[in-house]
Amino acid sequence: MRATFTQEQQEIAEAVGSLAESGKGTARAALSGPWQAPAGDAALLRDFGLLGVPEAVGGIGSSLIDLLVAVEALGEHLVASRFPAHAAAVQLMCGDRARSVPLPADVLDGRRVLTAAVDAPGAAGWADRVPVDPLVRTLVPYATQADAVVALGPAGVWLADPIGVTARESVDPSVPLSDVALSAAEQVTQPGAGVHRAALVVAAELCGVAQGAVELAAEQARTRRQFGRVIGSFQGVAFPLAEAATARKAAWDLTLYAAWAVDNARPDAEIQVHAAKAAAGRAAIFAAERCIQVHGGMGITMEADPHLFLRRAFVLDARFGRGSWHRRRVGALRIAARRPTAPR
Amino acid sequence: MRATFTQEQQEIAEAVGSLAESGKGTARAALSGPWQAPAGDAALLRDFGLLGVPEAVGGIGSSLIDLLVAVEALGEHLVASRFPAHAAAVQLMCGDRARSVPLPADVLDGRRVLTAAVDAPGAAGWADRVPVDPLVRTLVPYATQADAVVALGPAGVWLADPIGVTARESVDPSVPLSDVALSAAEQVTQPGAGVHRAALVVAAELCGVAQGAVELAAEQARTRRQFGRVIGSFQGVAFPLAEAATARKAAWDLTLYAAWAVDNARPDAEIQVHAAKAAAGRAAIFAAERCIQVHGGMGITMEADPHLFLRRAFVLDARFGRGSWHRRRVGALRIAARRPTAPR
Amino acid sequence: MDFADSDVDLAFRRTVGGWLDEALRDVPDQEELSQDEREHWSRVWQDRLCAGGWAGLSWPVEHGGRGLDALAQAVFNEEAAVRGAPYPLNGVGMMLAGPTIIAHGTDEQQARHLPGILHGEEYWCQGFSEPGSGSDLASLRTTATRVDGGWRINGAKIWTSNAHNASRCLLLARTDAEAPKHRGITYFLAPMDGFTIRPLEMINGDTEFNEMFLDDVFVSDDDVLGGVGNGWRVALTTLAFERGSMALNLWVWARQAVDRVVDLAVERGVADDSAFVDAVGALQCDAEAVRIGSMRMVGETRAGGVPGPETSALKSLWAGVVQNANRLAVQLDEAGGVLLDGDGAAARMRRYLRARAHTIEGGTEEVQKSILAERVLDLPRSR
Amino acid sequence: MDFADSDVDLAFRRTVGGWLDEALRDVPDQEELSQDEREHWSRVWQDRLCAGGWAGLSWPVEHGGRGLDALAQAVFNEEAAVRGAPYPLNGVGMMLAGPTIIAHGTDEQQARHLPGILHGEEYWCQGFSEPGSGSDLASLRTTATRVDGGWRINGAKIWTSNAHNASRCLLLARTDAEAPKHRGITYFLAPMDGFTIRPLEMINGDTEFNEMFLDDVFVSDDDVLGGVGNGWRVALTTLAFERGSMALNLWVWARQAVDRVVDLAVERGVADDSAFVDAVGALQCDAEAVRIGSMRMVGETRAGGVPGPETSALKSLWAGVVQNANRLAVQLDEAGGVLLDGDGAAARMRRYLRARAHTIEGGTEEVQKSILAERVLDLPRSR
Repeated sequence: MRATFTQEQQEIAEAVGSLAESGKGTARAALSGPWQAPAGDAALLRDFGLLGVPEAVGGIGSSLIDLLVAVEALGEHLVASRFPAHAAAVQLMCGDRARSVPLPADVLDGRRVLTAAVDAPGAAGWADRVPVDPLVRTLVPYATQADAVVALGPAGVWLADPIGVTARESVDPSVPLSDVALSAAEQVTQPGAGVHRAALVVAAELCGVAQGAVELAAEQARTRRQFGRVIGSFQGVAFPLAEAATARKAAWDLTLYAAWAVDNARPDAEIQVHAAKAAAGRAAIFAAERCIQVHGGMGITMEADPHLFLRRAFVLDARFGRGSWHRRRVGALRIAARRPTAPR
Repeated sequence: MRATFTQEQQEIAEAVGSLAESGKGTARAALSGPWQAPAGDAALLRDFGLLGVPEAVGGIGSSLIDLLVAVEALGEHLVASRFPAHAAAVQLMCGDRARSVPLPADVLDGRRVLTAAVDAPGAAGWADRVPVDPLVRTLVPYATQADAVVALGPAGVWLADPIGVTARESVDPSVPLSDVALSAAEQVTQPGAGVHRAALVVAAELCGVAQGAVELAAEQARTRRQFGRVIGSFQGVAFPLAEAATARKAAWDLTLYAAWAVDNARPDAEIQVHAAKAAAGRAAIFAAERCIQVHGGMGITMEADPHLFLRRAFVLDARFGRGSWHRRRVGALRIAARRPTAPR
Repeated sequence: MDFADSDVDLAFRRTVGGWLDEALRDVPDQEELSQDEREHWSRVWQDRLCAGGWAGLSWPVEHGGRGLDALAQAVFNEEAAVRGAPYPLNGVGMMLAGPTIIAHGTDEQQARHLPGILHGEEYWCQGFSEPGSGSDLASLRTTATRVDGGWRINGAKIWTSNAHNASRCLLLARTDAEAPKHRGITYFLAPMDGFTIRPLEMINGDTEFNEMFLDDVFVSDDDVLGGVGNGWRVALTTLAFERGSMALNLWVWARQAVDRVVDLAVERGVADDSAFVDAVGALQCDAEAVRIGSMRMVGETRAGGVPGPETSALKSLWAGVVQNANRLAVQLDEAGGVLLDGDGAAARMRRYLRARAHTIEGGTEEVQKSILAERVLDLPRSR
Repeated sequence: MDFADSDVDLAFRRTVGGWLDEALRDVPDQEELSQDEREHWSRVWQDRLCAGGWAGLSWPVEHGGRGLDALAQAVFNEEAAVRGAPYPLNGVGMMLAGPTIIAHGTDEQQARHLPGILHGEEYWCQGFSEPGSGSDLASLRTTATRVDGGWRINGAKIWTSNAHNASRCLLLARTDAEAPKHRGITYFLAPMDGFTIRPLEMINGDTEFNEMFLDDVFVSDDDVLGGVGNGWRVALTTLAFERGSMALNLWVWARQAVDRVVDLAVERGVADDSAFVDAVGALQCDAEAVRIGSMRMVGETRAGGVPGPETSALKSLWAGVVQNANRLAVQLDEAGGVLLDGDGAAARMRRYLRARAHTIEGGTEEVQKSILAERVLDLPRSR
């Protein structure tokens, strides 16, 4: 078992972390103006586009975990880059193991920016849940800032130019969300594990958000004084943060394992993906709520940063099927697996 | 609004508290031998039998809250008296507002000891849930130590001599439980609010158990030292106990109010009874679990007392419909009340 | 123990209810309004209260009040909350400043301020909290330095509702830096000329609170309330009036939060999901516990007692119900609650975000648990 | 990052699995047995391990072991747990005493004890905890006083598994009352003659632990391990071996707890209730997180690291899963779990009650959270 990050993965985390530092602050800027590309946006799209892309579709043997490590670092700093949305869209196209045509070069090198259109109004986004009609997708991030969308329908995945884009009001303005209307696909490819791969990109960003919220809360707990003591020395403050850190670690471990399971076509890949998405959403929302609490009165003001984590957590939890839906799916799959009629 | 205990109620609590002190220890004794009547058993049955009995059925105008105050004090000290079971059985017979025949004198003065047979195997005990056949009731406390049972069936309530009593193994040996087989009732009276009244007797005992567990835990937290400090000065220990105290207060308030609502035939009486039973069971189990935790290693031994509270909590939570069933009923009734078709 | 209103109480409730129903006839549902609109209705509502003679409900008759007991204000507020009435724009004046000045003020101070409050001409705000003080209110650092005929005040205040509408401030400042922290505080009835006011935007976009900066603000000796160095004791009076007037509001807000999520689920057709039913059951239990606990608290107060530490349990239960119900409502939303232009979605998200403050304002959740631990469970101090 | 076994690991797992399948063929499901029966099978199992040459799995070859790395024992224990194997009666000897003596013992001590452990002739127990010490292990008060040729020991120990089967005890005692509490401790390989042993009945009726009373027990100088006053450091080695050997067991127990409640619900026909499905979803997530976290911990260890404070997160998650799954199982029972003569009800209640200890033993829940707060979040010490 070599269940440790590779040297390369550590370098990715570091490199993206540096880019993320420079792109920090874009989540706040979007509260008072239109979305603007953060400093690292172009570099991310250009230089990291091959992460997680299987060789069969034009990649260079990078594992899905490589990509998630990069996305997690972006989430931690709330970078409002199009890269995670683009990467999710690319992953959505990567799922068909039978596919042997490489993805377009301009997609892989980030000249053509994609976004994923998966969630249908009223239904969590998942192939077996998307209704045939109407061809409308919701919660599509950066739709007006992307060149095309990768859509998921019951019959498969296709690259599309939307026939209509309706900007919606996102609780996190740094992730502009739209409804997009699509024309019927002329040709689709099998989704295969694409939706699994893409959902894990969202889960990884949630894990980053959870991590960033825990770190910000811990920093506040280490410095803020009340009743003559640093508040982090009160177990009433410290223990809930320990719980948040535990939930975040659980979610990240589940996400990494699910990515490995999907990459290696393990039989438990499906339930692991649901578990990762469920756990990551819960961890991020819980950590952000605790982060607000630790900040006391300032935590409920726009001026402090905790609410930025909460906004991002809600948006990501809602995408690619809500966390609560994924959790129930985990339960249902586990129960089905234990039924006497099912093969164990 | 005079939402305070009357002088009389305070005196009842005090008097029963004294009797309870003398009957303390019977819960432990039953772990190693057969159930034996605690010191105050006979006095309770003899002197407190009119509490909560409406005038129409032979009472003297005592409110249901009077009775619950007495039962709560017994629960707090885990007194293994037949009184609460007898009182619940009496209350089961008191529910029919049309009833004008007084209860038998030997029942009211405690010479004839009753117990309630309500829960049917596989179904929470409630009139609309009890199947018509078979005539078997389970979770009947003190069945072999009582003179007769008061049974609840879909058609009503009746006083019965069981045709068969099968002793079961109770997790709390100080509350011996039996299955009883009944012959079909020749004559039943309307249950009316009887099952509500009786369920509240169980809820009140649960509130007492919660209170006793919280007190024992607090005592331990005040005296046990670790890392050079009394452990109650750690918020990690103190805060969960504050939560237990809060849950217990909520349950007791709900129980008192439900009793008032039933006594006064308020329209919300039904949902209040369900809320009280649900909250009381949850509070007692939670408090007992926390009591174990605060006691550390000793808490998981038979020698220490916390597990006695946990055992009693489980038995009482299971009787007259499990807490989880009552909670769901609360939710269902509230939702039904808000449906547009229902009168609000 | 009797939870029924007495005949007198019932008559009062009927009078209040009748007036409210009439006075609220043209007032829209506040939950659907923008903050500006809500502020407009708060001002209208304040004027109607004054005109209707409800401003000094629990003030003695000799001060122009109705001479009812302290509970009357709580009942009035309860009946108003049940009907979704606006929050009166001079609540601080009517329910905090007036009663505190009656309790601790000189004849001259009473004559100077009470009529203006009764007639809706003098609006007040409360300057207790400071940016650094947090849960430890008495650690305040605003200073008042003796000058000729009065005091020169420097410092900053925060969480001030309605500062921009008020002309007077219930102000705590430290007049003796050497004294123990509870002893060196003085309570001022400060005119607000010279206060710099900055609205504080909350995470839900509302600006119900302000920051106030005081640079060499002069307050005259006439505006010291209750004596120099006696401010902490006077402040406790104000806080007790604050708790008292809201005593019967918490349960109303809890019930409304539960009802709203139930209504949404019914509308969405998801109310039969057993996990949802369970959740509603738990919320309903706690919401009712807040209502009943509040009635018991009021009962104790009327019987001559003082509200005990159990009120911390009610605060804690209330915050939990409202936070959990509002989170559940957001997550019932079709798009996970994140598309604010959806039907009612913005209001749900606004309520969810606003509720995060409930475990912070009015004594944090941690402070409530500490109070329960120390005063109900007799555990040693942990802070 | 790769979660797959290497070929070598896979081969080892297959070897272990093959042997276990064979050796367990006649061993009944331990969950269904009485404590006496379980102890019987623990003894049988110990003998089979010794006979099969598995006793010194991770011991160096020169000490009669198989010379595999520390992880091998964890993998063996994992494979055994998956199959529900009995707990070996001399686990303390094989997995704690042996490795600690190899790490810190003299040649003479190694020669004296290791063969007996390998051959299943010398059973050990662990005398670290004391009635008063609780979470603060180093506060132990058992004293060892210098006497001619050795030490006279007085005190009491608690939570000792298998004391009644053991002849030797890994014993910590205070040899210097003046030194700082971590410095004055010495580690003894104590013969158990003169120990008074009293079984401690747990709330589930089992007596897996004992109290031990030591009145003037003599231990010779030859039985000091690692030097006088060096006991705390040696004890940390033992505790590390203990954690290491169980590193891959927690997830197995978590999964088994979840599977059992699912199976019960399926059998009862209540597995489709959506509230139950939600609960299983949450349990399954946490149970898998324990499994994956354990693999990552083992990976780090193999890569030359030491298990970090994150192991406290795994312990905490594990305890939560097992406690919640077992409570859920009891409450799924027809009669609320309280009628122990019902089908399987006694075993469910026994497991639920046993699980209450999981947030206490092996470092309380409060200690785990403190470790996470201090060492992962870098918060100041709170105890």
